[in-house]
Amino acid sequence: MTETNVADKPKTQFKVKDYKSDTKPIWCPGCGDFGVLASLYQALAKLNLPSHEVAIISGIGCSSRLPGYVATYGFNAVHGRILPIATGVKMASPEITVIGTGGDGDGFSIGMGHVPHAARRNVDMTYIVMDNEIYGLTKGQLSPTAHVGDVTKTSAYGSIERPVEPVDLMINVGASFVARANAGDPKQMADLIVQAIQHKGFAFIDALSPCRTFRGIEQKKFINANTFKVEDHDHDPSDKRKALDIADSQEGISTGLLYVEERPPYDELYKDLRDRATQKPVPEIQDILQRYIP
Amino acid sequence: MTETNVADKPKTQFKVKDYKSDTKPIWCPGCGDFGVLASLYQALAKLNLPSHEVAIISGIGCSSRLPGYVATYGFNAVHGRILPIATGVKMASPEITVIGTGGDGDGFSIGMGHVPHAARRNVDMTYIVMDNEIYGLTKGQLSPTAHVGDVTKTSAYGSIERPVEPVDLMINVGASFVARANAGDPKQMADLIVQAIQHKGFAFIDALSPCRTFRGIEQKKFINANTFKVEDHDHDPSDKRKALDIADSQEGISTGLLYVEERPPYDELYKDLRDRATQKPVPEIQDILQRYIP
Amino acid sequence: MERNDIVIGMAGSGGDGVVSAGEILVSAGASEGVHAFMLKSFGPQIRGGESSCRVRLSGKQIQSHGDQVQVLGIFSWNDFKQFRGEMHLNDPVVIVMDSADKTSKDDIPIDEDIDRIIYEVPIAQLAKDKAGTLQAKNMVMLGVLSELFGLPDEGLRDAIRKKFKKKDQEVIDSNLKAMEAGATYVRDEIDKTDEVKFSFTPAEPKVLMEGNEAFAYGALYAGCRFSAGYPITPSSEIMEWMGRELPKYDGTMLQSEDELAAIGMVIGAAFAGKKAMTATSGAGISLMSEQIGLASMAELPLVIMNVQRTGPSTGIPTKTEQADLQQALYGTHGDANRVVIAPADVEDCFDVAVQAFYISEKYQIPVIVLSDQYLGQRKETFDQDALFQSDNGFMKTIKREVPTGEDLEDYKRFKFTESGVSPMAYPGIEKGMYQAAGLEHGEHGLPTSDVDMHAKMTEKRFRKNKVIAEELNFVRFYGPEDAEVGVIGWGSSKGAIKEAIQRLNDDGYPVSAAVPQILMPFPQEKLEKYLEPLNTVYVAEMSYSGQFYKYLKGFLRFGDRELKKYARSGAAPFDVSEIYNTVKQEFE
Amino acid sequence: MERNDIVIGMAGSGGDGVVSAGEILVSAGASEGVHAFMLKSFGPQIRGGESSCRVRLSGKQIQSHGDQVQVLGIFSWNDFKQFRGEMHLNDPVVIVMDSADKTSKDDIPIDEDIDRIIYEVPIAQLAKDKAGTLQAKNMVMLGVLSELFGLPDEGLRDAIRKKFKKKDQEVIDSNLKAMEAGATYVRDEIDKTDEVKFSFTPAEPKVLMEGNEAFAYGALYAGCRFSAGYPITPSSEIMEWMGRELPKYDGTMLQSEDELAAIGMVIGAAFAGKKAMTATSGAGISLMSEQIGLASMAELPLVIMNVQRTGPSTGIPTKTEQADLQQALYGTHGDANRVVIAPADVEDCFDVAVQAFYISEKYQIPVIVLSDQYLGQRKETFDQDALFQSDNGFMKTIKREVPTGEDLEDYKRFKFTESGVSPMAYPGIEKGMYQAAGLEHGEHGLPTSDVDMHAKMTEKRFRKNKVIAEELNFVRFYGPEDAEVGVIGWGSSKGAIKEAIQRLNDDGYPVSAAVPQILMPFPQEKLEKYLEPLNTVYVAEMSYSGQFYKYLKGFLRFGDRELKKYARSGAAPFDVSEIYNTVKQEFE
Ligand SMILES: Cc1ncc(C[n+]2csc(CCOP(=O)(O)OP(=O)(O)O)c2C)c(N)n1
Ligand SMILES: Cc1ncc(C[n+]2csc(CCOP(=O)(O)OP(=O)(O)O)c2C)c(N)n1
Ligand code: SF4
Ligand code: SF4
Ligand SMILES: [Mg+2]
Ligand SMILES: [Mg+2]
Repeated sequence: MTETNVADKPKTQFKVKDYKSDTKPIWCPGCGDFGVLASLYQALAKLNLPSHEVAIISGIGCSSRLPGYVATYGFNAVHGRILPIATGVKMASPEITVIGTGGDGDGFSIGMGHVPHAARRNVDMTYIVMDNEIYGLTKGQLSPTAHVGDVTKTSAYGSIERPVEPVDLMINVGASFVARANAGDPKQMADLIVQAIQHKGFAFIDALSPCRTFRGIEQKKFINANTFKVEDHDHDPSDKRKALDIADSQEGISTGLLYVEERPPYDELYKDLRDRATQKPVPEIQDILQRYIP
Repeated sequence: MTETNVADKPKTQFKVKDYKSDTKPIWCPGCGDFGVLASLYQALAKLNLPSHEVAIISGIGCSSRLPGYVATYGFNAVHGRILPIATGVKMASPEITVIGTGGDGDGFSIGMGHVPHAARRNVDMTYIVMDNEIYGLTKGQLSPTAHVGDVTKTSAYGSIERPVEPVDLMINVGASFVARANAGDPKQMADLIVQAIQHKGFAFIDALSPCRTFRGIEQKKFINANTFKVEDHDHDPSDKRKALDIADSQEGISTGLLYVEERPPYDELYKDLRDRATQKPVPEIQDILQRYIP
Repeated sequence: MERNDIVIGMAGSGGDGVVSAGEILVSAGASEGVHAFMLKSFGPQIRGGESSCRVRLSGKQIQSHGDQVQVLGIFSWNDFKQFRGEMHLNDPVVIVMDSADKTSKDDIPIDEDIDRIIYEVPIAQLAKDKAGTLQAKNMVMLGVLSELFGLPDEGLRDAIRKKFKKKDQEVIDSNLKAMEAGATYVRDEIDKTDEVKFSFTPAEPKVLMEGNEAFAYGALYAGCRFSAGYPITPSSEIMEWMGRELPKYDGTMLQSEDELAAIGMVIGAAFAGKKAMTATSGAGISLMSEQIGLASMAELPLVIMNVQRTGPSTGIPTKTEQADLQQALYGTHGDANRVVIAPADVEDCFDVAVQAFYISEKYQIPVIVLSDQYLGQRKETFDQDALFQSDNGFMKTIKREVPTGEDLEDYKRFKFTESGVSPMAYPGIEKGMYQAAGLEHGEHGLPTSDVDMHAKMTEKRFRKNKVIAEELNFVRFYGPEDAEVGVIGWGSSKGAIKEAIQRLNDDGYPVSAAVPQILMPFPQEKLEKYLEPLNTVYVAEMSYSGQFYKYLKGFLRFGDRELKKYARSGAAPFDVSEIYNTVKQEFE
Repeated sequence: MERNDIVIGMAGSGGDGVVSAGEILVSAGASEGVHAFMLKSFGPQIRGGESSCRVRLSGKQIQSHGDQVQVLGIFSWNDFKQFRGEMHLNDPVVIVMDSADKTSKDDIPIDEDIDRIIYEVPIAQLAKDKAGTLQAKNMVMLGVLSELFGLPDEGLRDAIRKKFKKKDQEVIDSNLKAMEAGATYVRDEIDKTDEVKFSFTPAEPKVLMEGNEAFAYGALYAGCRFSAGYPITPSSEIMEWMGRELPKYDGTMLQSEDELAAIGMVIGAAFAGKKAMTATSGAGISLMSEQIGLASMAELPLVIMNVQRTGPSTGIPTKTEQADLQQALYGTHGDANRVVIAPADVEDCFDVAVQAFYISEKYQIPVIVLSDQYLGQRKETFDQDALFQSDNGFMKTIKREVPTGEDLEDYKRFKFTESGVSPMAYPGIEKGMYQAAGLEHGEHGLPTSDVDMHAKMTEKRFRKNKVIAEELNFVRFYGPEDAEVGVIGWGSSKGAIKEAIQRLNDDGYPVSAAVPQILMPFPQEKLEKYLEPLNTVYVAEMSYSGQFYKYLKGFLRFGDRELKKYARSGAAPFDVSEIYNTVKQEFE
């Protein structure tokens, strides 16, 4: 950000309301996404990030409407392309805090092709997937995180597909921060978002965000009844094997910070690359022409 | 296959030459893909599969030229779409033996979005990736399996990206048969292809297939010097954790059958689904109209 | 004034059951043999937000949602606001509103110039009192409307019974009671001052369908047994229908991970010998464009349905437009031949499905079907015997030609033939082995980079167009043969155009219209003949940039006659009067 | 016969170093101030297969690879076969061949009708004897050609020295020796019976570049600091160039996982305020089409280079064609506005890059640049001072307009303005926060499904075209103003068209040509004015279906004049004589 003078100003203390846009969410009453939104406001306020230095990138889905409700820069883009677009923003302007928010379909069905790449590159961003195990916006079709047997509009006779496990996947493909949180527990969620944003590298949060309309109240109840916090289990998030174990725990759905690894993010690696590129003297752009005169 | 009478014929014993097409490979002298092709001929002959009951689907790349050299049905499709096309063939005609063959770029860069889905669905096919850690056909750009520091046409200052680990990835996303083999060891390769084809479900083979032209003779030497066979290590391929351990072994590159799991393939699950759908009496197609007359 | 054609609009919030009421109304009409038509529209809210519907009932054949709304049923004026832009009101308009809405007369959000006759009814109150639940508000409304305007009340009661047939008798009864309460209220309390009165003669029940259902049904009928898709509004109903029905008929519907995979799976199935299809919209069709080129190059038969929505990009997913035409005609790199065909009404969606599979199988070419939200998600009636006999008498189903004994001696998958079509083998056929490819290839299918072979193969692939155009060139014509002014439109605009022409002819204007069903290859001869008597031609379409207009100009010889563009962006379908007024200007 | 224009073809297998020889030849020409041009072509083999090159050297400005090959350097007739279709030979043709090739005179694979003068030289033998390695065969060939036809031999020696400058002196010496051996052989053993003799006047060295390099360089010059791409022939050189250069100038080149990600990253960077681009071809551009629509809807400035190859689908990746025009104009769903601009020669690739960034930044619109393999991968010379002053005097670079104090009080990202352009903020600018979207939106950027707003926003997005067309409407015109017959072409066909017109004019035919640089918005006025004197107009293009022809017919008023199509599939670029002969027919 050479054009704007971001850093020079004295910081004011921002409040939750400073991050609220004037737009009213279109979500159904009882939707888990409200919880995620509330937590995000909290986290931004806690980190005291100036709104104009934050960009939230989303795809398409109920969940992907989120950027419209936050008074930062936002980009409600197309279905499945959160990660490339976010990578573009971050690599173009490393000073900006980049957050991706979207659904399970957006991220793990149509967007799957980008997941391992953003993760292994360790793009410095926070990626929050509001996982409701259904396609909300299109009104109730099978999602990649839905379970075998689930009857939806496109699985009239029950799903026959083993679900994607977001947390396992992310740990395996190289995300350097992996957490899971219950949208119904705003404190935990906000804490994790804070940590994720502070983390230098690709931070993923699997936000268990029930869909009241197409999964009924049962989904929410199930989540509340079956989640436990890894903090209570003395979990060491720097141990990958343990992270995978607790991710798949038979005792229930683990929440909290499951895995974290310190590793230089993509933009820093790219800075080093530029240093290597400029070790030899760099000609004026106009003089590159000389190379083509034999 | 209701239209053709595949099964009724007395079987003849096919030989390697029965699987060779008249086309001469365009590969460079010394290319590892020759080894994979030779092993595939061997495997088909060993399994005595009638050529017209085999379909080989490929993408785009040096390696993806393979179907043209085999006298079965072949489809040299577009870059990155082996898995959806193969899924379509298999689900349309479960009697056909479906094999996918392509490169590391085809499979794990542009084709990545399909990998976890074909794997978790357990599509009954064999997928052989000729992994040379480079883009051969386009003449030497960075591949997703290349290593940090690798200098290629598109990484002039050395790659800064942690590579995709094909075997790890496949085990994690749900492939039910995962093997690695050295293209320079045609016996091992042929054996594994035989097992992969026999396996009911999604079988993946990471074929270490050096690119003489853009990786030099060193790559081949490195592979030959650093691979070991899991058979020699008393490996139990049904144990997922052990499979992951040996996949990442510090002692070198493990080859052989690393992981296998028995699980019904997609087409069989779909047959069950059809049974469920036809539990109630099914009307003549013309009579569906009645449903729309109030 | 008795009339046998009525348009009723309703608006409320999700809980008001506006759309259910509309559905019951068209279902009632259909069951009494009345022609019925229904459009629904929603606000941005996922659930529980504003919703509206427009229902048209008519004693005569209808072609569109009609025109101005004559009767408006309002639960809440605030909710109505959202739909103001799309609901054009008749002057005068008759309004039935819940007296619970306290909006002052002056603040009613309708055009000041429009006269209004308002009946206030305590709808919520009646629902609570008589049915014990506010959920029955829509039933009260139906009772009021039925009694006030002479709607098919026996049909209504039937429709209500059917709607709740899986519920307890209690539920049925309380809904019927609510409806009755509405009717009673009218009889007892209302002094009818308007002149709207619907009259109809009961007849054999009609079929009531949505375009998406008709298309899916047509595909099944045509022999399609493989479908893959990825959900997208407003096409998802097709894959949902397929997912329920195909498995019953030994078929397969797969939900793929994205549209790249959907078209890939369909390509695989087509290569494997199955009649295969996918349905999508908007972003989905753009994502498929690479592989549409592959199907074109590999000469694979497959059908791609695009239920167009308002674009570009995500646009307005729930609304209609006709701006994907160029994408359908040209939306991939290279000279990639394909067929484009557009249904014109709900019943036609069935016909076109059958034809699309016929063309694709016979000519081994991808066929793109261009429907739209207006066609795919509306409910429309047609006669029971209309479905299996298409407008143009075309209802053939075939399966592709496979190579025979002799062909198989030295099988050339892409053999040069006069028609451009070469017999096609698939896995399982002995001696039929070949390599399909997206690469340019010779007759055997092997890759080539030879300049001359590329020229010959390109010519082969395009040669099919001539033969297709001879066999399929259906155009709908309306109006007199010696008309002076003509209108050319396509797809779902047919309804408004046809009705406008009828109205113009009734009013004595010598106007005609042509609506081609197949757009590529274009029925050029027929259209050029059609142009002959005309002085002025309008091209009418819901595309701001005039995609159809530009397309026609590319090859139709318009000569000296004046060519005019009636092209506007979509989101709302054409009203009859829009076309009527535009064309009428010619005579002023 | 002395001539200052010579076309030399060479063919052999990979090991023969045919392409290196060609490169040395053009480099030698350029260094002596001769105009030079080189095309290369390969067989299907990844490495070591057949290869060929065509080199043209000329004392006067040249515009194309020329026409028939006058001199053929053959290492192996068998390898030559592959290129027969694309190498059109002069009659008579002068052949220098390795006497080691024992093909009998009767079996030489060239057209019987063509007279030939053959010099057999023991090329392999000389290389082995004099340089000690068969690898020097190409140097022997260069020596032979140089001596026989009077090529710039000092330049050749220089070029050889440069080529091997990183190797040992020994290598340089042995190559020079091999060249000398070829020349000596000619002097000692050959009795020159042909009349081909190249004559030139040494001048200031020229710049020698490929189109892909020129474009990448132009983008850097224009201020582009972000580029993402996925390798694809024949565009990869652009991302490779960017990957080497951008990091030196504080820029970023990312290799993405696929083209969906490439355009996504570029969209992200553009949203973040950077000048950003991607380059692709064939399948890649089709995969990008969805997000090109997003850029159009969100009014994002970005540049997309499509180096066209032979299609459809994978087609022939290493060859040229002009059949992605419609894809560029229309290849996404919905009415998605964009700009399309096509460079006409290597130097123009630089200019067009600068203009593309200018337009995209100023008008906040995706700009598609249509180059092709013929342009992108050929080597061509131009004067040293030509690069930074474009043909149309346009070499401005700007950065997008950002909102100022007042705008930011209630910042409306998509504010309605006269030009359609609204000041654009990006992350980091205080108070500039807004939401970009692919959804239809209001002035603030918030989603809407309002029919009227959609109409207004569509109109806004298209309004830009008028302003763009006023500012940028460059057309290259050739030939006399009162010509009777005209030719309209675009992009890389310029060279052959221009030379054909010159030749026709020289021969007394009143013919002219127009080659528009910007294709959308189209310089309509200029073209209509151009048409005025013409009786007959040819539209010349390398697209079987005549994409440009159809496009022009869509809006140009051709009136009564005869409109003819010279449209053929690609893979080989136009020869000058092809255009010449076609147009000449008009006068017969
Ligand atoms: C390319 C493309 N395909 C399909 C769609 C339609 N679509 C919109 S949202 C969505 C999925 C919604 O599910 P999810 O991502 O889980 O988000 P949720 O609504 O559940 O929050 C789909 C398929 C689209 N917009 N673009
Ligand atoms: C959509 C698309 N993008 C890019 C290409 C260009 N391309 C052809 S092959 C290839 C990669 C080759 O690498 P890999 O898959 O590893 O195969 P290899 O040649 O190494 O066997 C690329 C990028 C293409 N054909 N299609
Ligand atoms: S449909 Fe489900 S996910 Fe969407 S807003 Fe409603 S409750 Fe939330
Ligand atoms: S370039 Fe590499 S991968 Fe391709 S054929 Fe040659 S050696 Fe094999
Ligand atoms: Mg979801
Ligand atoms: Mg590779």
